[in-house]
Amino acid sequence: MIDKQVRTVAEALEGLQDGAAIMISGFGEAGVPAELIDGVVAQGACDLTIISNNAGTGDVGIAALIGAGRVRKVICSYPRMVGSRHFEERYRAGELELELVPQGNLAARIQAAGSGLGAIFTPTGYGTKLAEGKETREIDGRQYVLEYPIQADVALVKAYKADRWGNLVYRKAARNFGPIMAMAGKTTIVQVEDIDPLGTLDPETVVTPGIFVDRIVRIADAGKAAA
Amino acid sequence: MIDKQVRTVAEALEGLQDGAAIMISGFGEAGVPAELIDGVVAQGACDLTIISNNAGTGDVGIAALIGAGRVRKVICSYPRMVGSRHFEERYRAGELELELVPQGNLAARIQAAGSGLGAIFTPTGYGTKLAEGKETREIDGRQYVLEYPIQADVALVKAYKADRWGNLVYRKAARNFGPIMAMAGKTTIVQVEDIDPLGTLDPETVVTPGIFVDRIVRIADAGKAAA
Amino acid sequence: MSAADTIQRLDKQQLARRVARDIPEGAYVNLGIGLPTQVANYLDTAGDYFLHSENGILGMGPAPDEDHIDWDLINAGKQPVTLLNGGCFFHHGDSFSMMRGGHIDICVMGAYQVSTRGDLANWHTGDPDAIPAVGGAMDLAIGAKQVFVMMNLLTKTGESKLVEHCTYPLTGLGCVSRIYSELGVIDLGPDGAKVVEMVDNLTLEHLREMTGVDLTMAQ
Amino acid sequence: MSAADTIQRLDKQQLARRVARDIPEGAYVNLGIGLPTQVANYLDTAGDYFLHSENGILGMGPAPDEDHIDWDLINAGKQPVTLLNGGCFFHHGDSFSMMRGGHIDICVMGAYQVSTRGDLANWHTGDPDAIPAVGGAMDLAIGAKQVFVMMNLLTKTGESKLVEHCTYPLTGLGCVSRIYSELGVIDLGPDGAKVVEMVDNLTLEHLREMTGVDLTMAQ
Repeated sequence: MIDKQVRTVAEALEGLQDGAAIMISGFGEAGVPAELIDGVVAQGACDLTIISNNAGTGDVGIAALIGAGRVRKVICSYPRMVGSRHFEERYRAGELELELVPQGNLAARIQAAGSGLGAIFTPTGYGTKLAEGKETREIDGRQYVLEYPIQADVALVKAYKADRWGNLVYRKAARNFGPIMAMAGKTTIVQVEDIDPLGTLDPETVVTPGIFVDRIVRIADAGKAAA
Repeated sequence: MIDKQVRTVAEALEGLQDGAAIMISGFGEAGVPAELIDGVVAQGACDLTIISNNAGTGDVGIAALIGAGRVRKVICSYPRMVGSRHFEERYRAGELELELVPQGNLAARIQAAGSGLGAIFTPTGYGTKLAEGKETREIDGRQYVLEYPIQADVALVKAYKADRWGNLVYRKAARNFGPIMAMAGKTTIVQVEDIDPLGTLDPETVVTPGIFVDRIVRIADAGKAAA
Repeated sequence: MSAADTIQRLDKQQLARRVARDIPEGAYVNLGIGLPTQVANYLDTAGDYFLHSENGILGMGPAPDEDHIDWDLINAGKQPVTLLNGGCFFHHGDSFSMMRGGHIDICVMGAYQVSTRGDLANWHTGDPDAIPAVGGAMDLAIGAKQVFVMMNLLTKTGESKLVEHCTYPLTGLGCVSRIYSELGVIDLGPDGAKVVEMVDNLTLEHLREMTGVDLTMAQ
Repeated sequence: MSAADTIQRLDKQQLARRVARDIPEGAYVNLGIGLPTQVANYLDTAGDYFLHSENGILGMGPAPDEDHIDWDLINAGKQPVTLLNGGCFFHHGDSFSMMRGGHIDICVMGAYQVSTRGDLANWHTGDPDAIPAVGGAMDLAIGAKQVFVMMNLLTKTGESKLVEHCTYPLTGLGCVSRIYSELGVIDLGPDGAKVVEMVDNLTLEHLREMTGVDLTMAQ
């Protein structure tokens, strides 16, 4: 019997190594796998590359990882936010590399990784600083920039419900980067609010098929997983 | 009030022109918009390019269009099937151009069109006859072929249910090419079994958002639309 | 009293109302963060409008009352919103495919500068000390069928934000089709800037003078 | 009685059973049209196996009885199938992303020819009169983590389908990791063909002779 559920966040993160590239879902607070990120903070891996839309705020989550000097590079579209103090300090100190990617190119590059494409010609960013030094090409009268896939060793995703095969459904706009990051992680680790019996998720409405999911940990709505 | 429903197949196909590129969903019998294709047969447009997984069998649907000499070119992955007599005759007579595309590249090129990419590097087909003359590139130690988007003037799609805004859900493996073709058609025309009141399709489970759909026609399960 | 004193500049709410007037029923629209979001308040609620939010929502409704805030249902500005009947959710890949693929009819954005040919600068002031952040600006700029910029033509110190060539870092090339401003509506394109309408008591000559760019009246 | 007479060739069902033995529980597997489909009959039903069908199904179950045929629920060979509890549906784009993106563990296919380095020819006989048709063969060949070819090593007229260089049009380069045949199991790769196991009463020398290719025993 295949059961992708693990009992604890620590178990879910087993094998996470120094130097890993980690994708983290979420937009605003919606869809952020907060407990999994806390788990990374506790786990200790350093020299990390973080791929996420933002670079964290306050003293928690991605910001805590950055503040602790555990992050070497951030690939994101919008690092500058109210409260992104830790990012700003490390970035200004030259201790943190930033690859700034337009949000749609970030999504498309993550999708390219998940779907095995070698590169894509995207129109976004053409003629701007963010395309400087990149290969460009006119195709059918329009200008495009060549962009490469963004892969991750580990994708951390928050979903709403799962079953033991790893099928996932999401909740409202908390879906955001979850489904595409789940496809791009070599190991995809998902925190969910509930794990339902196999066969109770409607097969028509599964958003992420279990094939993209390696481990699931249940984090009850308000609480934390067993330590 | 926006209501994308039209009453008849003829109305749904209004404006279809000679020389049009038409995408047609379906794999096997599942998800084939049979009544819409019948409508194209009746409508009379010729010099068509048909983009579909197959090239029709028997004397109906795509095969009927081909048999009537209305098709100039077929872009598909698998034209040779039991009963694909019309395709074979026209093809052997040199009256029909065939662009044979591996099924996954067909899907990816349709997706590229729908999502505004200029071209993609795909590994499928590298080193084979189907990549002859095409640009190739080694990326990160793997060989890729450059493939271009496949756009359509009109996408004909079969879905299960819609609402008046064009949101769609599908049924089982009849989903196949529907959602990606809906995104790639300049005009996307959908036949459905039912049109439900706005707000009754679960917003979490809509597969094709209405933005990709222009016209909907209801074809009752066993019957035909009003002529 | 100088001519300038009598110019009937639009305030922000009047500007939002003016933009809303040009959004036809049935349009798929992305309203940028900040002032453009206000346009939603002036869309005719008797009609169907389709508001897109790049974080995966189509059919966004107004802000909820306090008792119905759901932090899983936020717009791109991270404010709580609601979903209309007929709205739906999708992932970031599909959401940006909608944009990049040309499925969004109108995008309304703010700007630091816009050139007469429609080049847009709205993501970076060029300050070398600034932390760069782009979000979805570049994707929105080049994806929508029409990009409307909503901004004051003149800064508080009187400098024109409509320019011959942008000096701020670009967001996209030749992507803005129209500016809605406190002083009027201006179409942009390969042939330069054409004034579609001006507020009361403003002359083309005066507008040219204030902006310092070559302006003609649209036919 | 010659040695050849005593060779215990596997028949099709034995071959399907042999392939099934090498598919571990939990594997995501695509079984090609035709003989490979039979492998499903020999998977241990006490375990969880994930059968993928490129037309948008994961978690395919066995054929339905006649009363439960649903023509919206067919496999890539267009035969009616069922869906297991925990199975799901998705569109063709996602389905081929699963393959191309390396998410499928094992793909089992037939072949016209396979080279000792793992080149595959299984979509076209090379007959210039044939109507070409490729379907998903090229995508399956290069996408799965492991590609198993299931075929008789020898044609009815005794020609080897394992060759130094394919003469039929290629489906993919260096993509086949292993052949399961009536005569044994052979690993392929950059170092050539290595025999993993042979049926009873077959010798390496005899197998070399029959295939005409350089074969060594796997370590």
